[in-house]
Amino acid sequence: MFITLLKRELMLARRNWVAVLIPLFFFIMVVSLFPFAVSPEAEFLRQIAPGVIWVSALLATLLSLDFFYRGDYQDGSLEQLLIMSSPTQVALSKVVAHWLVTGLPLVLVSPLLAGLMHLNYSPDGILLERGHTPIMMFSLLLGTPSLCLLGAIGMSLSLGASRNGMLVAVMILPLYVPILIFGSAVITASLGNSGYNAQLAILAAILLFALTLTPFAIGRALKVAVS
Amino acid sequence: MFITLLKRELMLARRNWVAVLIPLFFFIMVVSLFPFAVSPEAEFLRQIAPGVIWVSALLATLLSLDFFYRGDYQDGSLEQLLIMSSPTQVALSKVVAHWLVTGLPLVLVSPLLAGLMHLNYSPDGILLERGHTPIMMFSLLLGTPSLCLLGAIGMSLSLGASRNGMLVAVMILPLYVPILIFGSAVITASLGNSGYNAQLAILAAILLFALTLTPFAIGRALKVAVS
Amino acid sequence: MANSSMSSWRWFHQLGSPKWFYQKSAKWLPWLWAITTMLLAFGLYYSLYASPVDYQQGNSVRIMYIHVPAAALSMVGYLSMAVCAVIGLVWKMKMSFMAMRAIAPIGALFTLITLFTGSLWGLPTWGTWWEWDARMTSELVLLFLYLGFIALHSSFSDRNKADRSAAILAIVGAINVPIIYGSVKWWNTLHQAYSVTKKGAIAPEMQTPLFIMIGAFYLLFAIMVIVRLRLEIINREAKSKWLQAEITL
Amino acid sequence: MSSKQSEPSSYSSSCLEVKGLTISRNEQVLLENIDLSFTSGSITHLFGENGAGKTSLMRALAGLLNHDSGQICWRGFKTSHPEANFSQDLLFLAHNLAMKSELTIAENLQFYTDLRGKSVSRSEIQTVASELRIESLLERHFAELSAGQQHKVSLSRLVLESAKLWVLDEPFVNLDARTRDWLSDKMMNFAKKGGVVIFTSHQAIDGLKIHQKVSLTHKDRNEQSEAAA
Amino acid sequence: MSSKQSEPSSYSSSCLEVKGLTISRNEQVLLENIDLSFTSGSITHLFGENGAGKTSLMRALAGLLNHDSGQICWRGFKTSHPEANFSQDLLFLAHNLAMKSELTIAENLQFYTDLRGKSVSRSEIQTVASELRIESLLERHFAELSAGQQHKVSLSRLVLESAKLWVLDEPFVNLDARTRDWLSDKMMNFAKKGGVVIFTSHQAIDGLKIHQKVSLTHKDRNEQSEAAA
Ligand code: HEM
Ligand SMILES: Nc1ncnc2c1ncn2[C@@H]1O[C@H](COP(=O)(O)OP(=O)(O)OP(=O)(O)O)[C@@H](O)[C@H]1O
Ligand SMILES: Nc1ncnc2c1ncn2[C@@H]1O[C@H](COP(=O)(O)OP(=O)(O)OP(=O)(O)O)[C@@H](O)[C@H]1O
Ligand SMILES: [Mg+2]
Ligand SMILES: [Mg+2]
Repeated sequence: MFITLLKRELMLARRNWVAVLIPLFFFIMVVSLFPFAVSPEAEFLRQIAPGVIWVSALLATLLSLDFFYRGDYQDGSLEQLLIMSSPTQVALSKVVAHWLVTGLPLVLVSPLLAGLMHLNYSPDGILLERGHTPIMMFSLLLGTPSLCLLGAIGMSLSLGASRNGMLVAVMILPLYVPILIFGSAVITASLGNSGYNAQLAILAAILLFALTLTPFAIGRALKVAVS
Repeated sequence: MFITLLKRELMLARRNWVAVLIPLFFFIMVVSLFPFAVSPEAEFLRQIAPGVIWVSALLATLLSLDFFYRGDYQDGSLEQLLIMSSPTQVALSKVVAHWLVTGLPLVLVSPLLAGLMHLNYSPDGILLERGHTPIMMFSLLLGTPSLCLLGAIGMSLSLGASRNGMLVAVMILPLYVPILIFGSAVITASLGNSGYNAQLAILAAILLFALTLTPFAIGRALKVAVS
Repeated sequence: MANSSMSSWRWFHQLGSPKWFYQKSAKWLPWLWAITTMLLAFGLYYSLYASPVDYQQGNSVRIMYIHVPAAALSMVGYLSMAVCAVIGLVWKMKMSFMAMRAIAPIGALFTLITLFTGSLWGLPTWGTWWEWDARMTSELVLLFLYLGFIALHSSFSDRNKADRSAAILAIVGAINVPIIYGSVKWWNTLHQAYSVTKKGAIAPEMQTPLFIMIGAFYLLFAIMVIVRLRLEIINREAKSKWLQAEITL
Repeated sequence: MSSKQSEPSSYSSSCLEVKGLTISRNEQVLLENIDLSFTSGSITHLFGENGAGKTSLMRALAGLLNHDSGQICWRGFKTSHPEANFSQDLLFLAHNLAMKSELTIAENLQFYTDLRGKSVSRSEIQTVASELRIESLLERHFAELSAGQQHKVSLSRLVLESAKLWVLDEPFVNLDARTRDWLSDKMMNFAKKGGVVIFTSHQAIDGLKIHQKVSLTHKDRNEQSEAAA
Repeated sequence: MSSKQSEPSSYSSSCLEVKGLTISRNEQVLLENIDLSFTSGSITHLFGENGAGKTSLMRALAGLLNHDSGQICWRGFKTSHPEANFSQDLLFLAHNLAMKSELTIAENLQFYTDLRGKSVSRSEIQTVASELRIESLLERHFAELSAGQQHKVSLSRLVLESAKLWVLDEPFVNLDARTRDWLSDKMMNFAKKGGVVIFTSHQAIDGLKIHQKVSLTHKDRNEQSEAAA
């Protein structure tokens, strides 16, 4: 059942492959706005890079939620899915698909942005042979699934409410704060050559916590949405 | 005719007053993410403030577009509007309503964010009696209408394309770059105690340019969307 | 024993009845008002005139007597909202949802008061009205949580759906509040150490009025919730006969 | 069919003329070189099996769908020509009911009459609503109605707005028997007064006097075999 | 009505029982204390004027709408009970057709049969499609079909999925005459084999043999006057 559901989500995403690329473009574009808006100076960019990359990843995840939930709600598919299988399974299949289609590509494309933001240079402008890119990717790898899970709750809750995509953002952004803090702290710590294991551990803990608790909540929320 | 259309848009917004507040909340929330993600140090925040405020305002404008266009498209109202009045008028009424309901409130709430981002302090941490808030507001006042106009083109074009709210973002963000550059440059110049009249003039020119050219384009795009 | 559990069960059921609550609360309210006004008047007099001036902060320390109680209530408010949410979802109790809905804006108001008085206080003491201090920041996030809840609840036209959806959000939010607080604290200590130490031992002549004010604020909060809850009942039960009889009386 | 003709005389001059219309969908010709004429006072039933092109034709008439060739004239002017005043005369009801779920029924209806520059009093709205037995719902939000009730709201526009050409796509769907009768009455009355009615329906409507039946046939099958060849 | 009963015998034991069901909408009681029984092999026509509560009742049966009190049992178990296996047995077709516009018709249909854990061959899909005259559209995207064609696709599910209870909300809407006949045949066949059919319709369907008619009446008017009093 779960496999069928997941295959469906992935198939829909493949059909809309442009829609799948869009969060990626969005991620890249938002990050690249900052050199224009703040300052193109390398050292400065390096400092704000962790924050900018994480905030952009977070927004990209949040805004791409719509694609996986709204359509099914509006055309009546969600009803059918919930009648024919269990809410938790529907929830999980959507979260997994969302992460595979949006979260994972974000992680994979992030080295590009690390380059843009001069993340691989030392403060005196020397290209590091072992840059901060891998650890940045790892922080995103641990953090994005939690973003998808929490976001899914907000999305499901807002489905029945209004057509407003930003409602989810407003509900969920406060809940994203811990993930954002520890996620960007990992990179900042790495930039400052200090340890980041504690932060990574917390990110992992948050993920475990979210994985065990949220699918049920998402299922409930979806059920309420169609009622 | 135009008045009837505008009244309708404003009435719909009033009915959805929450939906109207949401872009504002979003604006405030996204700005407040940056201290978490980057650093809460006052001097640092002051430096990134122009960029962060402008990028957030831009995203809030962009994402709130959906509310004014998508619903009318999906429930068939847009068709009726286009049959019964001229596309340009429909376009203008929507843009004006969007700005009144989203753009203007953003400008009005921005002083709060200026406070959060320590924009009214001198580099050595002294509270300025005449801070940079007024000029920041003025830059937003000149810039947001252009954001609404350009955004409306993207939104109308994307209506028929897909259910994807982010498509607009990806189409329009590149067009926003000049506004972003000059908008944030105004504040940065003010922070550095240098002149900002040239930047303001350019913002005004962009606005005039957008005002004369875009409504027609938006109307055409709307017409294509319903066909 | 069996008897007592029976009666508490009955009480629970009565509380679940809008009619019972509406009628009883009309009797409670005058008493509550009386006690609260007295306590508040006494507390304000004590704290604003009779308590000592802080040797460091001068008169601005008096903001504390509003600030701290409001801060306490802002958090209690969110928690009670979540408790109502659980009761509403598990026992399908409409009244509980109404209470949840009633608490939200009041909790948000107390959060705003905390933020506002805090900033007012910050200006003379720290020379800035906003610092990204852990406490203040998590209070800001709490405000956002309240706003999210209110935004969600108000976005539905169907009340039933609004209640159930918002309840889920309240619970998820409540689970996150300690996590947020913890992370903000951790983040803040990591990033900077304050020159201004916030905590000092509080003198007993300051503590007594503070406790009185906290008590008064709790009561005030309760009154506001009851009043809003009554409004909510009027709103929702407008078509029921008992309420029409009640109002025309 | 002796009409009373109490309405303005301009009514009777209205006439929709379609000449050599060709419409494509999906790069396939759907309707080819169609000639039709809808005269004042006539009720036309467009029929044809599913996918024959009824909706497409109607959308083309309303100016929403581009046509490849041919022209559509209203009172002798092209419909896109300002002189034709087509946008004021046309009332097109499609599958999408074009009502806002956030507004009440009354507000929704009011908006459309405002857009026609016609002021409609509250009591007029109430009259239609009570004919349709939705008077108690006027202050409800559109989203809170049943499918048929929503449809009824959309039909109220026929009475409230003074259009001269009705183009109705499946107007009888989802309606209970009483409302179907109401609608056929309105259609016949409107035609009597010189209006032009074009509608589609898959069901036969008892008691509705139809003046013209236009049958559209499915080109798909032929093309399919062509494409396969 | 001599049935061939070639299908699994479990069919015949299927029976949907509704006891004391009360449903509210908008904090108003819509249906109160309803008792209904839908036995195996029966076709039930739910009727009533617009807004009577037909759709609401169906959604409650399908478990989508919460009811205030009462219970709904399938084969003696509550429908929410896993033993009832209700989710596998039920096929509910609503106004929203629940098809993805990005997928082709074939893919859409395939997905639903997959979800039932039933493997359906391409040729089976083709057979239904040709009966419904949409075989040439199987590779088209759902959004590119006419209203009736879309409806037909949704109806194909009836044949492809082996459900035991059909709950169909206005299934005859938008269909041309030929497809209406096809659908009534399918319904009668299904009932003959022991299936349970519940449907709503505002139009009379020629040739469809109905075993039970359930009339719902509108409570709104009474409440309205109460509220006014
Ligand atoms: C907008 C700014 C501020 C916010 C959001 C804020 C928030 C809070 C919160 C949430 C509490 C906790 C109350 C409790 O645990 O019951 C608190 C307590 C307190 N705040 Fe503030 N505060 C702010 C500014 C200030 C300033 C500027 C001062 C003084 C310089 C201050 C002094 C105190 C004191 C003395 C307490 C009681 C400490 C204790 O009992 O542990 N606050 N505040
Ligand atoms: N989403 C909703 N929210 C609140 N009330 C609703 C909603 N949908 C329907 N109602 C109300 O519930 C009642 C029953 O609606 P329902 O859709 O069940 O009617 P129906 O019998 O299917 O009518 P129709 O023949 O028009 O489809 C109506 O009076 C309607 O106003
Ligand atoms: N949006 C679309 N894009 C591409 N092709 C379409 C679209 N809508 C309809 N078509 C095709 O055009 C043809 C005519 O469709 P149309 O909707 O006009 O039919 P119709 O006569 O209204 O049918 P029905 O009785 O089912 O409503 C159909 O064969 C359909 O496949
Ligand atoms: Mg059609
Ligand atoms: Mg119905």
